[in-house]
Order: sequence, then C-alpha cells, then structure tokens
Amino acid sequence: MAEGSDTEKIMRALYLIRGVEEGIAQRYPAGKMRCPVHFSIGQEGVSAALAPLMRRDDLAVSSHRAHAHYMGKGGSVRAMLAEIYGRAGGCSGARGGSMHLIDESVGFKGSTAIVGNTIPIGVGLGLALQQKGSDSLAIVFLGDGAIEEGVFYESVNFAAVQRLPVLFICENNLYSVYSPLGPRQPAGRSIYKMVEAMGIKSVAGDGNDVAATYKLMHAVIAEMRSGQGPVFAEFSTYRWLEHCGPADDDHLGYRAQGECAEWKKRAPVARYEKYLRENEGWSAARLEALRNEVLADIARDFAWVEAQPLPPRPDAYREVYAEDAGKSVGQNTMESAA
Amino acid sequence: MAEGSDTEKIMRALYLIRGVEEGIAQRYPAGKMRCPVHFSIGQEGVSAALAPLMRRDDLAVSSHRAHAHYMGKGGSVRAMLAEIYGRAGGCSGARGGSMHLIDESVGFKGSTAIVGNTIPIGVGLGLALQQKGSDSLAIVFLGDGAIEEGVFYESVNFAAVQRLPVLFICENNLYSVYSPLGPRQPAGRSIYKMVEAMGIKSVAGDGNDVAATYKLMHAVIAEMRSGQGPVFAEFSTYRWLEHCGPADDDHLGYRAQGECAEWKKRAPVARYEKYLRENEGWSAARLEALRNEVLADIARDFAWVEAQPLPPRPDAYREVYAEDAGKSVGQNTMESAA
Amino acid sequence: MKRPVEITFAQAINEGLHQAMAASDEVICYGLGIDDPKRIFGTTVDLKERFGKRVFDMPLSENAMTGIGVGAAIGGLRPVMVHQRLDFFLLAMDQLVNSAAKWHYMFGGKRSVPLTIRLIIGRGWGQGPTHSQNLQAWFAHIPGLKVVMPSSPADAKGLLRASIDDNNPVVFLEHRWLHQQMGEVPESPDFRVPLSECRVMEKGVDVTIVASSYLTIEALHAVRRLREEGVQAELIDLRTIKPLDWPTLLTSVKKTGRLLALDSGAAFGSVAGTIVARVASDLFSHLRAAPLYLTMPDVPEPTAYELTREFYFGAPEIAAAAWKMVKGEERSFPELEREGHHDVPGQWFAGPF
Amino acid sequence: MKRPVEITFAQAINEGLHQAMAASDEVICYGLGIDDPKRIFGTTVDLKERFGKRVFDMPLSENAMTGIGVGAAIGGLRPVMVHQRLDFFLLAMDQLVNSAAKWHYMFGGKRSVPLTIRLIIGRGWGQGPTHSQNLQAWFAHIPGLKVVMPSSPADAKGLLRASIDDNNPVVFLEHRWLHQQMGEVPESPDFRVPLSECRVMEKGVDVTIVASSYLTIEALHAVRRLREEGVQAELIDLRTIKPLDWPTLLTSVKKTGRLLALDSGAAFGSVAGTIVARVASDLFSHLRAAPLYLTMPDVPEPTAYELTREFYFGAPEIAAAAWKMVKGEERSFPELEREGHHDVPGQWFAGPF
Ligand SMILES: Cc1ncc(C[n+]2csc(CCOP(=O)(O)OP(=O)(O)O)c2C)c(N)n1
Ligand SMILES: Cc1ncc(C[n+]2csc(CCOP(=O)(O)OP(=O)(O)O)c2C)c(N)n1
Ligand SMILES: [Mg+2]
Ligand SMILES: [Mg+2]
Repeated sequence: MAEGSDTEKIMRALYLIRGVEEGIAQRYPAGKMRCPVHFSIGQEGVSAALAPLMRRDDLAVSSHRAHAHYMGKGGSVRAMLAEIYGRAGGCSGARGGSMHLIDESVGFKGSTAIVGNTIPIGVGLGLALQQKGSDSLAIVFLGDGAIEEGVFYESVNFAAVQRLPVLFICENNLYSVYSPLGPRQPAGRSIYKMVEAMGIKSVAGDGNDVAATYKLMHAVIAEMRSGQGPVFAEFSTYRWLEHCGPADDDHLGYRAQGECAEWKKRAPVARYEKYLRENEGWSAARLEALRNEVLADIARDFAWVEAQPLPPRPDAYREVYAEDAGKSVGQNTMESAA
Repeated sequence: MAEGSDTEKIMRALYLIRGVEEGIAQRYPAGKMRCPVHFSIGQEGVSAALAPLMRRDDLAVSSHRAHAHYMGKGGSVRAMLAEIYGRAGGCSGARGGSMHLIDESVGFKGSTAIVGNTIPIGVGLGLALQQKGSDSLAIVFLGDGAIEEGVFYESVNFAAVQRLPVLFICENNLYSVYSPLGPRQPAGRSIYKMVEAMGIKSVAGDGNDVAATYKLMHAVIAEMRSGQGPVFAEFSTYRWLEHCGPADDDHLGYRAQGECAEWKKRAPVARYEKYLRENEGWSAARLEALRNEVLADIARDFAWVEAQPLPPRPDAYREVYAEDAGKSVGQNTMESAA
Repeated sequence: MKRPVEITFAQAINEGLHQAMAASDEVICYGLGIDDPKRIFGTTVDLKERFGKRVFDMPLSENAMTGIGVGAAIGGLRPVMVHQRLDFFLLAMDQLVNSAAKWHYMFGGKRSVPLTIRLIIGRGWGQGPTHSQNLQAWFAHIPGLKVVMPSSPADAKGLLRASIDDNNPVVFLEHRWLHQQMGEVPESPDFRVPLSECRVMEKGVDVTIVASSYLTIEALHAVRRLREEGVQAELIDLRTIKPLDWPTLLTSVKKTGRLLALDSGAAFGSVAGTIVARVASDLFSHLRAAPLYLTMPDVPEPTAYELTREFYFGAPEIAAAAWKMVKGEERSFPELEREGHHDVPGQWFAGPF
Repeated sequence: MKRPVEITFAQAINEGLHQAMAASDEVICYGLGIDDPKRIFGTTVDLKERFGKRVFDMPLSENAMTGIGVGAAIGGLRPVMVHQRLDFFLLAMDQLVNSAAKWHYMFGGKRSVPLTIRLIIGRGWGQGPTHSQNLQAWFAHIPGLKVVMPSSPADAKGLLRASIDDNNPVVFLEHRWLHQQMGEVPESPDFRVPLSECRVMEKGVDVTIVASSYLTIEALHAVRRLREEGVQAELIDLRTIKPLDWPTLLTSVKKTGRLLALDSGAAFGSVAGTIVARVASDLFSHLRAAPLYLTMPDVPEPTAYELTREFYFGAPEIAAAAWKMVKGEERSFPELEREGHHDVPGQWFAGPF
C-alpha cells in the first residue's frame, strides 16, 4: 500500500521507463544511436518501486544497464537520449554513451560499463555521506553477474565494517550476457543469504511485483535513514530483449523454451496496473490518461533530441583533466604542459 | 588419535618447524639473511598436523608466512635456508627470498608475497588435477587477512562451481601486520560460516590443538579424496613474534596486554608433547631423543648453508623467459631478440 | 568438405585453437561466453562440442580466473583464456604482473607459466572510454611477458599456435576490426609463425614504417599509395611487440635512415616511443631525418560518432607523415580516406589482405 | 616548541598531511596500517589522534578501497590513500584506470576526482620481484592521471599539498630510500610546489640529465663530480612525470644539445624512452650527440644481496654515460661508488640534500 502520491509516481515511472526504452528500441535500427545499449524492458519494476522512495539527495550509481535506474532516480530523459544519440546536450558530453550516464542534479552519480566497477564507488559515496553526518543513502544498482566480482565482496565487507548507509539493489535476472547461473555460481546458493553471512542485513523479493517491492523497500529505507547501516536487497526479475541491443533473441536458444514467455506474464507494468485497479481504486481511464501523458512527453523528448546539433569535434579532447575544460590537447602528440 | 607413524611425523614436524624458525630468528640479527622474513613461531600446529596427511603429490601454495607450510609439506630445509641467506642452492635461485619458496619435488608449488596472490593459483592447481582425473588435492594456505581480498571470494566461488579438489587452510591469527580484526572485518562475523554460505563445506578448529586438528583434517581429507569437492578449514592460532622479523613486539601495544602470554600457554609444540605423553604413551626420553635428533639435523643444515658460496651475479639476469635459462639479457638496455 | 583457401581472421583463430586442442590434452580454453551462441566473435566455434570439459564458461572474476590460469599452467596444463575486451582484464593485473610474468624468474627457473591470454581490443560504434583501450605498452613494460599482435589471418593462426606452444605467459591482442578480414591461411596443423620475428611486408629504401595489428592495414594502404608517387617505404609489421625483433627493425632503419613508428596506444609511455628512443640512441648517425611517431593522443576514446570522426589516424595521416619526412613538404592524401561510416570496419577491409 | 629547519622527507609528508587535514574537513586519509605503531614509515604520525574518524585503517581490499576513494571524491571529499608498496596497488588497476582516470572526461566534465594515491616504491634488503616495482610509466601512460615523484623533503611536502589541492587523481610515488633524507622545508601551511613544473637543479651547457625521485640524488652526485672535471651538466628533476613540463625540458636540451634520461623503471615503455623519443622527434637538428637513456633492465629485481650488487645503476654509471656523451671517451668514476652495504640507503644519504 503505497502512499497516495507514491502510487502515481510509481505508475508514472513504469510508463516512463517502458516508454523510453521502447522508443529507443524502435529507433535504434535506424543507426543514429551508435553505441552499445542494454535495455531494461521487463526489468522496470525495481527502479519504479524505488522512484518515490529515493530522495533527490540520495546518491545512486549503476552499471551498463542503467536506463531504468537513471530514470527511476529522476534523471533528465532528454540529456540521456542526447547522450545515446551522441548529440550536444548529452548528459556525459557525448563522451560516455548509454553505458555512462550521469545526472548530478538528481543525485544520479554515474553508471559505468565495467561490471562491478561502480560498486565500491557507491560505497565511497556512503562513506562521504557518513563523514558529513548526512542521512542520505548511497544506492548501488547491480546485477547477478556483478556479484561474482571480488570487488563486490570487498565493498560489502567495508560497508559492513564501517556501517555505511549503502543500499545494494541486486537485480537478479538469471543471466550474465548469454550465461545462465550454472557456470557462474554454485548450484542452489542464495545470493542474499550469502551476503547476510558476510555481515550485512539482507532481504529478497520479487522484483516484478512492484507493490510488494515498494512495501519492502519502504520499510528498509526508513530503517536505514535512522542509521542502521548497510542493506543488501536481491530482487528476481527478467530481461525480455537481448543482452545488448533492441532485438528479441529467444531463437538463440540459450534460455529455456518458454522461459521468457512465462516471465512476460509477470510483466511489472501490467501487474502494477492491475494492482492499482484492484487495490487502489484506479480506473482504466485514469491509467490510460497517465500513460498517454507520459508517452506524449516521451515523443517530444525524441523530437527534441533528433533536432539537437552534433557536438563540436574538439570536444573529443576536452576535459581530460579537471582544469582544462575547454582546452584542447594536441592530437596524436604527447600532451603539453599547462 | 593419529595413526602410529603419523604421531611421530607430527612431532617431528613440530620440532623441525620450531627449531628452524628459532635458528633463523637467532641468526637473523647478524645481517646475513638480508630479506624480509615472517616467522611461524607459535603457528606450527596446523602445518605439523597436516604433515602426515598431505601426500607428496598433493600440491600446496602459500603466502609470505610460508616456512611452516613449506616444511610441513616436506620441503628441503637446506634449499629454503640457502634461499633466505641468498646463497647458491637456494630453492628459488636466490631470486625469491623467504617470501618466495618452492620445492617442486615435494609438491610445494610456491609461496608469494602479495597477500591473496596464490589463492587462485591453488585453485588452478585443483583445476589441473581435476582435468587430469587425479585424486591429489590442491592445498591453499592463507591468513585471516587474505580472506579480505576479493580474489579469495572469486576463488572460492569458482572452486565451488567446478567442485574442485581444493583445500583452503586459513590460519586465523587475529592480525594482519599490526591491524586487529576490528577495522578489517565486521564484528562477530565468522569466516568459516561466511565461506559455507558462499557454497563450500567449511569447518573450524583450534589450530594449536594439534591432535584435534589432525583428527578433523584426517576425516576431511579422506572425504575430499573421494571427490567431494572443495573444503574450507579455519584454524585459530597466534603468532608470537613481530609480523616481519625475529623480535618480540609486545611492547608496541597493538595487542592487548597479556594476550600473547595467554596464547603462549597454548603453545602447539608443548601441548602436543603433553598429548603424546598422556595419550600415546610417549616417554619424556623419547620426546627428548626425537627433539635432539631434529635439532642436530638443523644445526648441520645451518652449517651447510653458511658454507654455501654466493650465487654468480649474472644470475640476476637469467630466466626472465623460460627459454633463456642461462642467457643473460643486457643490463640497463632494452632486451634484445633471441 | 575442403575448407576454402581464404578464411577470416576469426576462423583462423578458431582453426588454431582446434588444432592446438587436438594436438595436446594440456590445452584448455575458457572465458566469459566461450560456449555461448556468439562464440567470441566466432573464434571458439565448436570447441565445446569437440573438447567437452576442456572448454568452459566462467564467472565474472577476471583476477581469480587469471590466477587459476597460472595455477593450471604450473599444474601442467596450457590454458588459453579469452576476454571480449582488453579493458576487463585490468581487474587481473596482480595475477598477470606479480604472478604470471615473474613466476619463472622469481622461483629460479623452476617452473614456467605457459599461459596464453587472448584480449580483444575494441573500436568504433561507441565503444567509448572503457571498451577500446590499447594497452600493449603496459604489457610490454613488464619483464617476463610476451606480447603478440597479429595483423593477418595467417599470422593470427600461426602466432596463436606459437603462443600456445610457448612456455611463457603471452598476451595475445586481437583487434576487433580484424576478425572479419579474409586471407590465405595454411591449413596444416604444423603451421607456426615464430614469436619475436617481425615481418617486412613491403620493401623500400626511403623510410621505415613500423606498424602492428590493425594499423598495419592502414599503413599498407599508405605505403602502396606512396609507392605510386615514387616514395619507397619499407613497412614492418611487428607481430610480436615483446620481445621485439630489434635486429630486423634496426637493419631496416640503417638502410632507410628514416623512421615512422605507429602505435594505437596513447603517446606517453608508448611502444612507438620506445622504438623511436632506441633508434635515436643506437642509430643516431644513420638518421637522415628526425625519427617520428604517430600515436593516439593522451586522451580516452569518446563515444559519440561525431567525436570519433577525426579521432583515429589512418592511411591518409600515415602517408602524409611519411611524405613530409622523405620529401620535406606537406601533402595530403584525401583519396586514402575510408569510405562509408568511419566507426565500423570499411568495405576494402574485407579484402584479400 | 619550534620545529627544526631541516626535517626528514617522512616528516615533511607528515607535516603536509597535518596541514591539509587542518585546512579542510574534506581531506580524509586511509590505508593499511595508517594508525599502527609504525605509522607508514612515520608519515602518518599523530593524524589519527588529531583527526579521528577522518583517518582510518582498512581491510586488505586494494581494489574496493580505490573505488571507495573515487566514490568519496565524487561525494565531495578529498581522500588520500596510501599503500606501503606500489606492488600491492596492482590489484586496483580497474578502479584507477577505468574509474578515477576517466571519470571527469567520460562524464563530460560533470565531476572530477580529487583523489591522491600515495604509493611507496621499495628497494633493497631483499625486497625482491614483488616489493620493488617502479611503474611510473604505467601510470603516465593513462590519460587523465597525474603522476608525481618528489626527490626532496621540501618537494615531498609542497607537491603533496599541491596533489591534494588538485582536482584530478594523482599518483604520488615515494621512494622508500628517501624517507629518512633531511632537508629544509618551509613550515608554512601555504607552501606548495606546483605540479607540472620541473626543477633545474644544476645549470650546465654540456648535457641535460633528466632524473626523478631517488635517481635525482644519484644524479646530483654525478653532476657535482663531472663539474669538478670540467663537464657542465644541467640536471633536471622532473618532479611531476605527467603532465610533464616539456617546455623546460626541451629548452634545456636545445641549449645543451645532449640528453641523458634516467629512469628507475624497466626500459621497454619507459618514461625515459618517452623523453628520448620526443626530444629526438622535436629537437633532432639541435642534437649534438645521440640521446641516451639509462634505465633498469627488462628484468624483475632479484632478492639476494649478491645478485642486487650490480643490479642498480647510480652516480658512477650516470657520470660515465654523461662523460662519454660529452667527451666521446670511456671513463669510470669508482670514487662515486657508494660506501657500505649496497642494499640499504648509505651514509651520505642522510646528508643535507
Ligand atoms: C569486468 C567485465 N567483464 C565482462 C564484461 C562484459 N559484460 C558486460 S555486461 C555483462 C553481464 C553482467 O551481468 P549482470 O551483472 O547480471 O547484469 P545484466 O546484464 O544481467 O543486467 C558482461 C559479462 C564487462 N563489461 N566487464
Ligand atoms: C596485496 C597486499 N597488501 C598488503 C600487503 C602487506 N602485507 C604483508 S603480510 C600482510 C598481513 C596479512 O595478514 P594475514 O593474511 O592474516 O597473514 P599473517 O601475516 O597474519 O600470517 C600484509 C598486509 C601485501 N603483502 N600484499
Ligand atoms: Mg544478470
Ligand atoms: Mg593474520
């Protein structure tokens, strides 16, 4: 039972994430977005459930598959799209692409493309928050593959030792690229129970059940703000499209026959719509109106981005160092001193 | 209740390890052993208990504090001493020193100085054994500090996934250099229980109780040889001397007052002597005779090593590559092609 | 079913792996996705089916998996590990540098580490700062490592076989833009290209151009064009970066008196810099002009299409630099510009070389 | 209690840390053993007592702790992390290269990473292959990093303050043999030595000798001796390796026409090679002799006393190389051999510089 305004925020986030992702997927084959893109379609649930719970001054980091997290945190859709299109106005100056998103204005501190890479960075954000005596949280989004990196374990350990305000959100979608869990993790091992044994409070849930996810995280986050130390939360979910790119890839046969279809029945968006109708008194018309409003915004965002100019080419050489914003270093030569 | 001959092997190993270490500690201040040395005095128990259980074709690796493991595995004392003295005949060609020991003839595959560094290497040995269908084990000696490295976690995970014949022996001596567990690991967390949750069978014991350690490991190793997959064993123990070097350092105050004295009462050597007298019918004279025999050998070993010549200086440049054994590459210049 | 005379670089790697695994039970192959539908850009096709447990997928644990390779190697195997991007391998520098590279030396030659590490270098289509790094200079800076960078399908196979045979750790760098390239490749399982022998691809007397990996393709276009214009460049493909075949290289510069060293890595601490330094030191009196290098700038790769447009240098810049050095005057070679999108391998790229 | 005019290099670092932490709450310091009885060779004395939770010991987790430093930096702090040996830091290359170095660039300049990483380079007393690596060339090869190598107590303090002030990730390399060295150090908390400015330590017209860190000490002995024999060498202490102060360096070589670049790292891919290459390319017509470099060989450091005896080069070799370059003849300088054990810092070492 999300608080009144929260349910709407969640539903809006669900429509937004799905709508933007579908917009990208539809346009991607035209070849104007020339960078690797990892879609969140099917995995909107957790980000949307967290959308009303994450404060603007909470600091989040994410991975290669960051669109949903970025939008759930309130990141600018236009700046993200411009980044993916490689246009002026891109959130990362057209230098990061889909795998490197940032929106400092809403506390989305960065997503990066090396698996596991931002996990300690999120913990470092938690350290900074703790040192400053803030009650904000650092939030680390990661996948089931990322937990295999040693740096995950090191990061959990340090967060536990220092009791840092770090919330780890693990979206377990059963795959790392084409690899199922089998060759990667011991059979039958529970990730969140293992993390519990590492020394931090851990919970788990169905990430496609948005209402339940909201409820669980509402309590967890409230507790964390009172200084209870780090928490690890594992959510099961599923990606519908290929690992990287806008296509279905069920024909490749790396997922069990029917597995994807089964998960589609548990679609977070449709399920939450149903929940709102059945439990929160939302009418079909109200859902429809909200959805149309969001989709209209998205259409304008795409129109805007496609009209954006290209970035100036010398931008390729800017800002290698903090002090030389705007100063180009020589091409194909050694850098020269200031 | 160790089998007849095993008790003697253990007692012999205890005398050997303690005797050699004391021999080194005593001579170290003379400045002839010019490399960092990490002593095992006080921590002889686990290596000695394992001495009769490790087969020659089991493959072991270790860390900076490797003397006891090397000797427990049956490594040549003379070659080790020559290595520490930097003389001809050193087990690592006078290029590794105390922190880099090897005796391939007894399956001691190497110890290295970067904490955690040999953990995956041991797992790789397990992989090779498994691929070859051998019933030998790979044995990884590590400390309580080493488990903090991400590579430990990654290595455990892979050993679990592939069910490799790897035995992890963790000597928890409560310290990493001068750092107690507090700033390094969450309060109250159990290492072996955490490893259990990572997905491999784990046991724990008092590493200073040699008889109990033998008993526990006798069962564990028998089970492992029948293909039961990896095992993690944590043993509590304590180092008596400073982290690196031959001196006492209780005056520095980083360990609680009396802590070291308390542990000395639980000395593995004296305790096993007592055990043999009380439970295995050994007489004081028999112990004395064995001890004298071992000490006499050690004295001869030291005499031998002190008479060893220095290694030829061009050895500094040999064997950078496998094929250039004996070929010196140019000094202070780029290497030249073959 | 006879296989065609020409196969792709990726097929050449695949053939080399099949033959190496068939020749010795000691060879094992692993890496993320090694048995997935894409088979590492086709390079590991059918290995799993044929060699079973000797081929396996792995967890996302680059550092441990490298150490496991070292352990397997000193345990008597010859592991071949692969990473789809070099950049991921940065997690494994402890095992590469502190274990693999030093093991043979620091244990007095008691045991060597026959480990081959295939790393794929990305470029284009928005690979960006963390999927396109060229760190051959790093690997070459570490005593005890060998570093190999093939530029043709035949070399890919022959050098890979030699790397797997080699008793040292070898970092084997495959440029992503080469995988689809076609070329003649000897089918024989005995075929090897020895390490530490560079290849004089084109003979010439006016200037020595030193290239490696994908840049060799760009340089070849430049050299052919220069020839039409009367400049005889000698093109050397390094093939092995370390230990480098200095005799061949120095002999060439002695003859031409001019050096242009190309490098796909950043300038500072580059392999090209090392070559220029050694030539300047050893052959100073033979030089007829200042030795030059063309490298990438000391800047990460940006992602956007527009920002990468002029980011990389290629045949036109190489030709212009050589021309200037030999003729003492500026000249541009717009006809050498690649056609089509600059961020994907071009048409001619699939050509016979 | 006035502090003496001369203090050690370690005390200078300590003073710099105290002043930086007092000046800004944003500065935090951490590292293995930072508050233990040895206090990182004395460099972190009293920090814990004075600054409490802003100073902390850490788990053996180099990679995460580097990422945590990056996170704390982008979260508004100015972390200073320390490792007792550079070699341990190899575990953290992903965070250094893929995060710290690129963050500002790859996020379009949105946020910089003011992180200072102190690494101590070991040498002697059997440090051996994994406790004595000099990898400045690695760090300098990565776009976005700054690399600093002080050689005197004053520079240690002044450069450290400048590094902590700097908004970029800085790799700050301290040679273990310098920590006990004495020198005059301005006590003022305002004292800084700007990054990217090298220091002309001795003026001369015959040859430019480029040194850094501990080698500057060896070079200084050589230069003084050469002066007595009539050779006027100009000694440049790089201080900052990257971004390098090319103008000062190139100006000097233009004047002297001769270059001898020293490097404590392995030859292939070295900083010295980079300097020689640039000088040979840019100043070819100014050179009166082949530019030279003295570096460590492409070999790990052995452990044994006897094997390290001639392993390192120092003042005698530097003097001989410079002499040969200027005079065209061989000459040895046995009087420059260090006295006492070669594997520990010598007597003169504690001297006034
Ligand atoms: C260190 C590293 N290794 C490999 C890769 C290639 N890679 C990109 S995404 C990915 C899968 C990660 O799986 P998971 O963490 O579960 O995230 P998901 O894609 O399922 O959202 C891999 C292996 C990488 N980017 N970084
Ligand atoms: C990666 C790395 N970090 C730091 C060090 C310095 N160091 C050497 S031994 C040691 C302590 C390791 O503790 P533990 O694993 O418990 O072994 P113990 O010394 O207690 O036997 C440390 C931190 C190192 N050698 N390698
Ligand atoms: Mg996943
Ligand atoms: Mg310990």
